[in-house]
Amino acid sequence: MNSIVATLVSGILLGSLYALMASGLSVVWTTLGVFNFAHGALMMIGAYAAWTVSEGMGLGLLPGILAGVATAALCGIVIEYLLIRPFYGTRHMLLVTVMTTLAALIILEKGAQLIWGAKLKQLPRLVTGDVSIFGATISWHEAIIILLAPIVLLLLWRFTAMTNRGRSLRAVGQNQDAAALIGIDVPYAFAIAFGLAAALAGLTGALLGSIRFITPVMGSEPLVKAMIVVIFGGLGSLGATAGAAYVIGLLEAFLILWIGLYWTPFALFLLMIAVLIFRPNGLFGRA
Amino acid sequence: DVVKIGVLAPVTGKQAADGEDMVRGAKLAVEDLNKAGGVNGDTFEVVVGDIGDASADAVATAAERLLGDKAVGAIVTGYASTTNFEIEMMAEQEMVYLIAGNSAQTAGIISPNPENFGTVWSLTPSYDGYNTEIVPAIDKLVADGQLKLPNKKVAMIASDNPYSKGIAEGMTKAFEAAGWQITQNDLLPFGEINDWRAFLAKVHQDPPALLINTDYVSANAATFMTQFMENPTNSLVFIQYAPSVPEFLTLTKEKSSGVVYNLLGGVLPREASPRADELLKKYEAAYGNEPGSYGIMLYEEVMIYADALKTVGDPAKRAEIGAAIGKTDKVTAVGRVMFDPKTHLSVQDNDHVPIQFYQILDGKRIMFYPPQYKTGDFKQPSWMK
Amino acid sequence: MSEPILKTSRVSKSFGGLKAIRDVSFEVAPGEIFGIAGPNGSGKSTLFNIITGIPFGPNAGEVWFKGKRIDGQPAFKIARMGLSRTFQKDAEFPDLSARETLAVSAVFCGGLDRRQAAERSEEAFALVAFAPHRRDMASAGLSVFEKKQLMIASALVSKPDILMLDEPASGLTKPEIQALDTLLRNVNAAGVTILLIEHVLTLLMSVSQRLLILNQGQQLAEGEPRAVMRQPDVIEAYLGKRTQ
Amino acid sequence: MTSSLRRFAPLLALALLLVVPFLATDSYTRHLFIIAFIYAIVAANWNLSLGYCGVFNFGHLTFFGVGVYTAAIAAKTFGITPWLAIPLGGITAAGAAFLIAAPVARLKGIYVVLVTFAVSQLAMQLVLSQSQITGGGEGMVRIPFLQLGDYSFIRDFKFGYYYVALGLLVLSTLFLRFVVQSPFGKALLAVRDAQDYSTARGISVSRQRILVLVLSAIFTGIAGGFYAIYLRVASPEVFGFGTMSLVLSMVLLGGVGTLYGPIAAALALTFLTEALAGIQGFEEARFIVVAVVMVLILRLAPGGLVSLLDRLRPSRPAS
Amino acid sequence: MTALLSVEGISAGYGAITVLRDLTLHVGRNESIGLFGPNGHGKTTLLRTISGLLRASAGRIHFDGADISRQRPATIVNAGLVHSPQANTMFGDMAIAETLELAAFAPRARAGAKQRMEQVLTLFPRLAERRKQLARTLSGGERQMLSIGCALMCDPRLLMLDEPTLGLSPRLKEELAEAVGAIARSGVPLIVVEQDVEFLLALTQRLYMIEHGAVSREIDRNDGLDHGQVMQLYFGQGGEA
Ligand SMILES: Nc1ncnc2c1ncn2[C@@H]1O[C@H](COP(=O)(O)OP(=O)(O)OP(=O)(O)O)[C@@H](O)[C@H]1O
Ligand SMILES: Nc1ncnc2c1ncn2[C@@H]1O[C@H](COP(=O)(O)OP(=O)(O)OP(=O)(O)O)[C@@H](O)[C@H]1O
Ligand SMILES: [Mg+2]
Ligand SMILES: [Mg+2]
Repeated sequence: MNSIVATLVSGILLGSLYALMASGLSVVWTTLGVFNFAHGALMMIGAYAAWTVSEGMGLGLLPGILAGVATAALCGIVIEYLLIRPFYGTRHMLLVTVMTTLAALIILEKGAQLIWGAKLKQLPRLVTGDVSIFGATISWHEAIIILLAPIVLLLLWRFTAMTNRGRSLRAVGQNQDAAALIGIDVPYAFAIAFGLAAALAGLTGALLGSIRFITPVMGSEPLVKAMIVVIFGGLGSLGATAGAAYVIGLLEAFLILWIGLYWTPFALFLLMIAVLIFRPNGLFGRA
Repeated sequence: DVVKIGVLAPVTGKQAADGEDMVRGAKLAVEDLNKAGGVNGDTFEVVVGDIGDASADAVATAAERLLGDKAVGAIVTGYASTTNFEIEMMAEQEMVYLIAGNSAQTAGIISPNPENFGTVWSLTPSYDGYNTEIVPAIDKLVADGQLKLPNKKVAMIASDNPYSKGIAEGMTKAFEAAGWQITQNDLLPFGEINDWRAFLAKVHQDPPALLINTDYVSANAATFMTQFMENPTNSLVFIQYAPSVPEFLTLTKEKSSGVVYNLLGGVLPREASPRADELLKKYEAAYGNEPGSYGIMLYEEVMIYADALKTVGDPAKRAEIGAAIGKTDKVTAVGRVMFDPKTHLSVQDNDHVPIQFYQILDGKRIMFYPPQYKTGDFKQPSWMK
Repeated sequence: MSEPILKTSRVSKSFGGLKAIRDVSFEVAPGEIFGIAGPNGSGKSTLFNIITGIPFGPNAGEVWFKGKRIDGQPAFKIARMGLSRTFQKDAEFPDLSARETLAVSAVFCGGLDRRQAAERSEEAFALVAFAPHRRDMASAGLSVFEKKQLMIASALVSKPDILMLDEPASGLTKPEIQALDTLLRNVNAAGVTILLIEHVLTLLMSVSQRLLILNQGQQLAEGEPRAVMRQPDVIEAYLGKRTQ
Repeated sequence: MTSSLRRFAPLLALALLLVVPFLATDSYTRHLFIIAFIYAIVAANWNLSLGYCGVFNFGHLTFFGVGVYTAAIAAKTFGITPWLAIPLGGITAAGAAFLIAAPVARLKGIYVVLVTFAVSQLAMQLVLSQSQITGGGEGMVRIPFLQLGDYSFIRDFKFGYYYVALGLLVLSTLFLRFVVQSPFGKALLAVRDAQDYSTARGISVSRQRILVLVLSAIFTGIAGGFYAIYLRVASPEVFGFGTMSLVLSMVLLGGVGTLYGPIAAALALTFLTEALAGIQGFEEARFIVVAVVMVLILRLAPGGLVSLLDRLRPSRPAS
Repeated sequence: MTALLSVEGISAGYGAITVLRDLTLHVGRNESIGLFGPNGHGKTTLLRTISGLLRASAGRIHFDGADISRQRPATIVNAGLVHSPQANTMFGDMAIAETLELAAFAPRARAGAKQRMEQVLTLFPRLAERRKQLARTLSGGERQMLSIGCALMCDPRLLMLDEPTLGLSPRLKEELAEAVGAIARSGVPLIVVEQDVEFLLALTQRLYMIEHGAVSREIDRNDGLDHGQVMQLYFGQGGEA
């Protein structure tokens, strides 16, 4: 009983983290049709920027998180401008942007190592202390993440699905010319979409920086997870991404309980292949 | 002439922190040698071969580059590949190669034909000590009344890599032979582990007297310790290697007070070894931070080479230098180094390179075993009843 | 009427709640030009889709071709049996030249070897009057009309029994439509049965020997073109007041 | 004139490569060529599925890894002569590709990325967990090396290995040339660009995709086998992300859907990174430089390196 | 009175390919014009250049007195110059209702968007039936309706239609002609590119024939040419009638 509750809680925590990691990736994918391999690196930049302001300059954690979000957003906009924009509409755009975002990943990772060195860093937590939920202990910081994730997702969903500004981001991804001809400023929309996604990455990174360690390569595992979540959910919508994040989080937690940490990735991958064979458009994807 | 010292190190990639230590250690040694006027008139220079993510071709390419440089007299490393396969390349070209990596692999490659590996020597002693010595060390603590254990159960978790897994298997045998009961024996995939709670939950169901984690990655170990402390069981926590990395302390802070670890071929505590104290001070003066083991070990490797070069004279006679290294008998920061001709590993016992048991107490490392180096006493961790 | 070369019996296709095709049965005789018309969204293209299995077959009903039941067969096999179609939205293989497009089609659809394929390609090019000096450039650079010619030629190169054309005249100028008219007659004269979806009435009325009108997925009328077009319900649903 | 240059450029390049070992007598330079040749084979064959057929196969390095372990196990565990162990890698890799291809053939676009990526992770897990066969994380070392009669391929400063690697590259290139110039190869482009239209022309999209995966695996697996025999080691890093992105960059830089592009890019990238690696204190920065160069090439020559050659020709008259 | 739109000596093309060469034309404030000519001779390219999707390499374009030749499409749309492109596939993964709402994106189009939506849905009842259907699953004609509907949602002051009847049934063509005619009469001039002569003649007062990227002939229907003569000219382009 107790272990079921503990597993549930840790599954939901994992799901919340995955949702945060994947939402930005999903925004860029569903709007611009770009698979951003630098997404994890943007998380890392967010974490380092937060660390520099919070610990390096001693200005405190909240200003740090803000700095992390802002820095990542800025990096995102620069990446979009230099590495993505020139390739919109070219023949092999998907592949070429895979490469340019991989290049961005390399530049950010190696650059971070040059700036901050290879040693691990960590941010303090938003709130210290632990909290017990039906007998399962997690830190307050993690509890806050569990609460925060759905809020962020909801706001993001409202924005992209319900507002014209948000829809315009999707429109430019699907048909630039048509978008321009109904009065959408295409370059601006691209910048907004990418900046928004990068800001989300920055926030995620700053939050992760307190429960994991900040290293130049800290983004690679979240990137893989985000990628799995986004594709597994089905590429159609943010809702699908969120759903997949929690499904995978819970699944992972219970698999760990049942078959142990060692075989969990194995089982998870196998399961995903199976799901995609039977639902070729992802778990929640539309046919 | 200038003799180049090649350093094979992960300067970029996941292990870059280790790589940085290695390069700095070697550089420090070279500076010292040059300041003293070199050896027989030869001065030294460091060249780095970055092995990046340690894939076989990256290691081979870096090694080839160093090997191809005629001015390179010796290559030193902490570790390069996960398999140590580059040893073969070094032996083929009679390159002097000093390594401080996984000694089980090293011995595996060398011991079938030690005569073919005349230039390859390992500062790390045999890992057998990791497997066996923990049982007598714990027994002694209990016998001395410093540690009270609730039962004779042990829970183990290891990461799926040769080092962790090998040690965990060895320990399991040793504990079973001593009549302990193994309650958990889990294996994790190698890599980043962010959530140990599932394993800890299982530990809670049957709390053991001893909880052993052989995952040596310091970030993983730090997470493990933090999550263990969220809801500790009445168990002594032993973590392999990781607590010796300076970062572990900064990351875990007060949460790690009480944890035990051991080291084979590690740098001795400065209180116990004047040599270690001297080198650590030197390193800190040069780089402003305390190095991990590799910073000091690479320094010593370069010095061992320099000594051998001094006796042989000509840096081109690498086979002879290799033979000279094999005859080393030198007090270093890791203990008195002599090499075993059968395995080319340094000799391990309390009078040579010892196994060192430490406990972290209030942010300090206390070495409590072996007695001749001991810097303090073991204390029952605060979370244990 | 002789034994039909193509026959559907009560085929249906629905998308979610929408019944795009409902119980449609018709027969096409060998050698005829069979026109299909109807309001936008009445299911004409969907009918082509379910007959050829690209990209989906019918939910219910049967499709018979040359006396064999073909619904449920893999689409590429249906094509190889001799049922060639084109698409409403122009399709092309942008990196292949016209010659290569025909060669691929001849080898895969017609089961020919390379030499035969080359010969057959010449015939097909000639049939659609494809300009010789444009045959070796990448298809992406062809003009609208040339792309249509190529699409038809590649459908013909495998010597199909039936050629199915989905709005081939859309976007063409009058002279081009005239050329298309001639082309279709030539193809038909060479023994190929043609199914033609078309909104351009001049072409449709000029070449069709029989006409099927679809409305909301159902058969509204079928028969001799001029007679069909005079039916009040056809005028109401499809032609509008003035066009008569 | 220019088109004949285009035809003879590969032959000219081959002639140059044939004399390299006589000009570069040190084992380091030869080693770099050998590694570049191996990657060139892997990249060029990857391009067959990725570039020509549009299958976003992110598990291509799995085929390489299968080749590596096949040759390692065959030569070391079963004592099969390395000369046979290397081609054996091609056979098992093709078999593995066939297994993967069945599920992949049904999927579209980016979904293929996930499944193939997942498969490559599974393969790595499998290698790690079957340690009694594969050596697990420890890998396998001391794999037998090539010998020809009394001539041993080690300690000859890699003279022999150079020609074996070059020979494999030539074979692989001839094979790829044959494939892409056949109607089958043309049909790959058709499937990539217009699936429904291809189906309507009697092409089975899934059969094409399955075949292309299997064909692309053959020489990739052989290259893997050679890699194991040459370096005498098999370790799980071959399945890693780093190797994958390196080879991917070769495909894209060289030019998607071109025959010689990935080969040129493999050589260029290998030597560029190595040239920079020699510079002290530049270890991080060199990756940044390479990344920036990569982006610049992609911007200036969207068709890849080989399209730069085309630029030299007078541009086609506008139609 | 100045022209509403004047295009003076523009040249434009794609990369190294020049399509438009020194093309000049104008649209008055109370007239609609038609463009015709063989395929591939630059009609679409002209509209794309006017709406800012392509940048002219030479020449000037003025709309309502302002030079728009260097403006972004978004600015041009917001000025009321709206272009409904040829064979537009719209936003494949967006539903009809969403797309139409979004189409009133330009600030000037926001006021009265509800009303215009009503108009569009009355003109194309099929769109009202299928509010939730994704654009990529629409039939050819339905897609054309959506595309024109979007242009109308932009509250045009000058409406450019590129082959609007492509794939429409005869009846719908007729209805479209009526509706667009009504829009024109309400004071929104049109530029129509069409292959369907009837449609073109029903809506426009002046015709330009575009050949090889330039105006090869201008036909003013008020100049006393009768219907038959216009038809003659129109088909003169290719030979037979
Ligand atoms: N995949 C789909 N999902 C949902 N509805 C669809 C799908 N495909 C077609 N439809 C609908 O089915 C109906 C029939 O479409 P179809 O394309 O067959 O029309 P059509 O008769 O060819 O029209 P047009 O003359 O405009 O091309 C249309 O209303 C269309 O919106
Ligand atoms: N994106 C492009 N890149 C290169 N050339 C193009 C591009 N788009 C059009 N062209 C070329 O420009 C020329 C003019 O094309 P445009 O579409 O303007 O003609 P059009 O008169 O509208 O023809 P249609 O009646 O077929 O629509 C054609 O030769 C075409 O091949
Ligand atoms: Mg249709
Ligand atoms: Mg046009």
